[in-house]
Amino acid sequence: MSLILAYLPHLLEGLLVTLEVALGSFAIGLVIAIAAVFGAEFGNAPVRWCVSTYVTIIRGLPELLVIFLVFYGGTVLLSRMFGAYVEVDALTAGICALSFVSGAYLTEILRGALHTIPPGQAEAAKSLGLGTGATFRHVILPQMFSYALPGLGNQWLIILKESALVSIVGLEELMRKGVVAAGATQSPMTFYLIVAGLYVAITSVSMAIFAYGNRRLTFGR
Amino acid sequence: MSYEILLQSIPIVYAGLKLTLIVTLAGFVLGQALALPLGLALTARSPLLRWPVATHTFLLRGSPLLVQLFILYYGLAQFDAVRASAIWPIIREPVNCAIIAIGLNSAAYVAVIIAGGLKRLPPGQAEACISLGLSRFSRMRDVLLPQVYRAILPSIGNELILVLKASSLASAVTVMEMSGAARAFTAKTYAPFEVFIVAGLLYLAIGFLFGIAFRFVERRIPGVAAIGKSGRAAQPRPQALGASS
Amino acid sequence: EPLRIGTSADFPPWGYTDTAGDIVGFDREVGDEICKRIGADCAWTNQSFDGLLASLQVGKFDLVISGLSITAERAKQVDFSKAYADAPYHIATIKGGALAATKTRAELEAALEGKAIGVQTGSTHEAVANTYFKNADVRLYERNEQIADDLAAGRIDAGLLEQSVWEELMKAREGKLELAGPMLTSADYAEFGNGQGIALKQGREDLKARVDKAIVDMISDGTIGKISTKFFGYDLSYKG
Amino acid sequence: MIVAQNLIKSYGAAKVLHGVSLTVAAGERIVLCGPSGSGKSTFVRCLNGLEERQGGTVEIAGHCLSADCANVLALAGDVGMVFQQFNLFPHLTVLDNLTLAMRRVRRTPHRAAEEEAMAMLARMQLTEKAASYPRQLSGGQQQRVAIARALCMKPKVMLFDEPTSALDPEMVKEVLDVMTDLSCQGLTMIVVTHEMGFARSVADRIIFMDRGTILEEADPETFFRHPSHARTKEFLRQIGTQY
Amino acid sequence: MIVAQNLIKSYGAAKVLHGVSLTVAAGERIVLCGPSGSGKSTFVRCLNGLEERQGGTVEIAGHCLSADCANVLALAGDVGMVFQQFNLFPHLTVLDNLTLAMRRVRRTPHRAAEEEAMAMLARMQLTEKAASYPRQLSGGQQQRVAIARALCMKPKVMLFDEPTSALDPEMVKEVLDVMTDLSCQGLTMIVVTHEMGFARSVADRIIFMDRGTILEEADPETFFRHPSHARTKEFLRQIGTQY
Ligand SMILES: Nc1ncnc2c1ncn2[C@@H]1O[C@H](COP(=O)(O)OP(=O)(O)OP(=O)(O)O)[C@@H](O)[C@H]1O
Ligand SMILES: Nc1ncnc2c1ncn2[C@@H]1O[C@H](COP(=O)(O)OP(=O)(O)OP(=O)(O)O)[C@@H](O)[C@H]1O
Ligand SMILES: [Mg+2]
Ligand SMILES: [Mg+2]
Repeated sequence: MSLILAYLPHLLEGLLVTLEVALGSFAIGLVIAIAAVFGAEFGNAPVRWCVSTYVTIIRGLPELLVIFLVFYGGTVLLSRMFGAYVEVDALTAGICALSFVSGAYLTEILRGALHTIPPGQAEAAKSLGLGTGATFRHVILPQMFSYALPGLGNQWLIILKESALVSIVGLEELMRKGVVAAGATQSPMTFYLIVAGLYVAITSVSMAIFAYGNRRLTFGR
Repeated sequence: MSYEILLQSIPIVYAGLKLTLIVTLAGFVLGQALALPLGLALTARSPLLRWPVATHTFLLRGSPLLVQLFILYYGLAQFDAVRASAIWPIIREPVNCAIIAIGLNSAAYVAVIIAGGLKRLPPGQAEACISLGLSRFSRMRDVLLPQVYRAILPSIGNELILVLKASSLASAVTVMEMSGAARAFTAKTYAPFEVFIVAGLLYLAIGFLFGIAFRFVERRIPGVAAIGKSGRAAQPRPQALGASS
Repeated sequence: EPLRIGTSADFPPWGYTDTAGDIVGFDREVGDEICKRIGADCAWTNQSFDGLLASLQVGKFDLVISGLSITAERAKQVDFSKAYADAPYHIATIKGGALAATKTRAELEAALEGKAIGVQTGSTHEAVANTYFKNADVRLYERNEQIADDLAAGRIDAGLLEQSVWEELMKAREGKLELAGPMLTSADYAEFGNGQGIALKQGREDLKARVDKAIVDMISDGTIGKISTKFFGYDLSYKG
Repeated sequence: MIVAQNLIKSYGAAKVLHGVSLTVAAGERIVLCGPSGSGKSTFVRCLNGLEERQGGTVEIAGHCLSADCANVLALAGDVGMVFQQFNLFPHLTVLDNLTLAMRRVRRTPHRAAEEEAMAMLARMQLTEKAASYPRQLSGGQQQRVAIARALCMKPKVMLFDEPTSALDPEMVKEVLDVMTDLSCQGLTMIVVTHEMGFARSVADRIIFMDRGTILEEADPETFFRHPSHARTKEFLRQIGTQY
Repeated sequence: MIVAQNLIKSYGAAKVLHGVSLTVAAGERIVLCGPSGSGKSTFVRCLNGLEERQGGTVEIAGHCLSADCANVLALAGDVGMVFQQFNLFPHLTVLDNLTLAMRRVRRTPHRAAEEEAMAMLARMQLTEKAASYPRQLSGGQQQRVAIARALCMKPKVMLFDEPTSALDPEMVKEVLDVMTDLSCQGLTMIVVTHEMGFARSVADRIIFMDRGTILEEADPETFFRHPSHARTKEFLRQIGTQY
């Protein structure tokens, strides 16, 4: 029992890493997604093709494979380009790989939200003389996020759980800490249950935050 | 990257294909079967029915599938009572555990989708049923559920792909499906890239076939364009933001 | 420029983490001693096994020390140092089971025919089990305690693991398991490989030469034997 | 045929019906009008058990409706309802929309139900739309199907809640024609509508509601010529003669 | 102020406008009517560059619109448009709805824009709704905000596409009142509407469209008394005098 308690601080460290990875890749994924949505809706044919290929392939592969190929494939490419091994620390690497994955899913969510905005909104903006940029920034984007919020909340929970996979690039996040502690103490079930409990705890907190955001973003509904 | 290893890894991955398909399809079917009653319970009026199911779906959606799989497979087996019970012959087999864990997890997700679909149906549909005197059962079976299923068909198609990807976790309980076979191959040969690329392509191909199958089904089902649209069909207009600027 | 070493520290007593979170174990002490002898600073990284070799190949690590068994097939992808350890293996089974009575290799092989045997992914045991135990249902586990648990639960009939690992596992399971047949080594089954070595990216001859020399020295002066006794209770330094 | 007494309905703190009473004889045709939010829909929905109420009694087509509407299914189609949004079943063809309740509630055999439904469609001049899906029809056609669907159950009372207000101006006429037709056949009807021309020519009685009470109740002649309340006059001015 | 010549518009194979020409002088008030699907909306949307066209020229408020509408932003609010569905920006308050384009397009300073907008709201009797979100307003109020939003840009021409048809009967009046008010101030207007009372009292000219062409064009007196086409007569009968 005391041995189990001794490993709890490690789990909490792992929890922090999990949060860092999940938050980081959610944020970067969102940036990728906004750019991709813009490309998919306003870009020329090659850009649209690139976006749709990116989304299709990433969404069709098990995440572990994607992270593996993105990170190690990416490192090989980078190393070839610079002629020497390019050191990427594990946290950056994990966040990059997972951003790339979550970017694909977020693109689809944002695109779906974009399409629920009635076309009349853009037409009204146009008839007032607003340009494409101003229309996107002031009319489309805020509404897109308000529509997308439930989807974004879901995706956040998914990324939270998927961050467990980045242990393959050398990050000691919650799941990996749990496995290591299970190995060291010979009591796997205890640790798996604690790990599950911790995930559920973050899930509950984030759901509450999203519900709050949802209430704030309703514009007088 | 070596072509020799690439060729070598094709039969390895292919050997896992059958297990991948079994786990995926069985898990999917189990998930769908359980999702309907769970989804109905989620929209039930009685809190006695609603709360336990809401908690169940919350826990299953809130923790990683891998942990759930471990708890089902290794956790339950630690209890003598479980090993003496009637379910032991079932969960004794790793494949069954993988299918059950994935099915339960998928059911939780789909149940929430079904409940959402039911809530998004225009209330007028249920009211029309009441005013025609249709029983609760007939209302669900003949009117509400067909519309919900038609509306969530794309989500169900999505779910099949998600289950396909989730099946890659089955190797954690010794079920050597494609990705497990790929990892074992890597461990044996220390050549990580080739076999993962082969596995990736196979996953893409299967997902692509599933996608085609679902779009085929979708086109075969008539009626409902989008939930909540009654009256005159909305006039299609060009893209949300015109390409003119 | 420190030497970067990767290991998967979830594998006592080869590598695990102590309550302070530091990587400890047999591999760690062997690796540290090598570093000292070749005059290098070492930076250790704990990473899941699935990513170790890819990391080595893309250049993230200079060395991987994680109880890796040396085989000809693997040597096509990475270079191995000279072996530093040669771990003995053992079959275990449920206490009082039919297998428990077997004494010799031949008896063991006959008894295992068609049985369900658990081995670890990433080990060489799969090849051994497939080659010598006819029609056996060989199942791959990621972790050794999972094999012990399934053995105790009755899902499998036998497990093949390192001798040292069994002792811990059997203690934790309160006498539900016992060892079967003789201790097995690479002398019994060549598929076990030629002991455990350190993996390097191919072509790093210079580093390999320095590491090799350190290993040979450490075996001959008994350092490895001493570390081994500390962690395993017996000497498993490579003598081949 | 309908006896509603002292209906009270509130949403949380907001009281929507303040004790509304109404008696309708068999064969009577009532038009209900009033400003938006005055509680017309709520009243009609209380009558056929779509809305629970906080007080009052409802007896309709021979059934006593409990306040929590638990026994609403006992009406079993005796009270037909036509909604503003049609509420056709979008996944069923027109014919299936009509036969579903006949088969499931009345237990009419499949064949007989279809024959009856086809007869009803013929009456509505929709024979060639039998195999179409609702969204393939114009709004006016959809509303006629909705009326047909309710009529197939041979209701004793028909309730209409603004059946034409979701329609294009040109389609309004085809639906009003059908309703006029029904009124000539002696069906008991309550119609919520702003179509004053229809009210004038069809209604036996016009009822004006405002803020959850019945303000005025009169035959069309009196109602349009000599409305007694100022609010009614104001309403008629805004509705009838906008310019 | 508006010169449209020989406008041709098709969606794929379906031709929607078959060469429509119209000239509108400054200050003229035009009412456009016709059956559903006759191309009224499409025509109006071609005029302010929301819809590309396949042929014909459009000159409006001093701008020549190219056929692919590439230069639509040059109109920069000179042509105001009021839509049937209001199309207010739901995430902005009423005040921000009004000031957004003033600030971004006209580059009016924040303060000045708000003052102007408040003056406009006062004119529309919406002062106390400045901080509300569109969803918190009634339909009639929303439409008045939409009109105010367009007027804030000081347009030379206002286009209205069925501005009252999504409204409840009683709210129609408040919007029609505002529009009548505007027409008295000499603004050039094209109004698509079925409100014949409004047309009669406000329009300088009434234009009747059917199947993508202008069928009839006359002053209100002539239009209502002596329509020349049978189709117009039929339309007037169905719209005006349903009972
Ligand atoms: N679900 C609800 N929750 C709260 N208030 C409601 C609800 N439904 C209706 N109301 C309120 O009850 C009042 C009466 O509504 P009702 O729909 O019966 O009016 P109505 O006379 O039918 O109006 P309309 O002509 O617009 O259809 C309104 O003030 C409305 O805001
Ligand atoms: N995006 C589109 N694609 C194809 N056809 C269209 C599209 N938009 C409109 N149409 C067709 O163009 C024709 C004219 O439509 P329009 O909306 O201009 O008619 P309208 O006179 O405004 O009718 P309403 O009174 O119903 O608004 C109709 O037949 C319509 O079906
Ligand atoms: Mg109503
Ligand atoms: Mg139109």
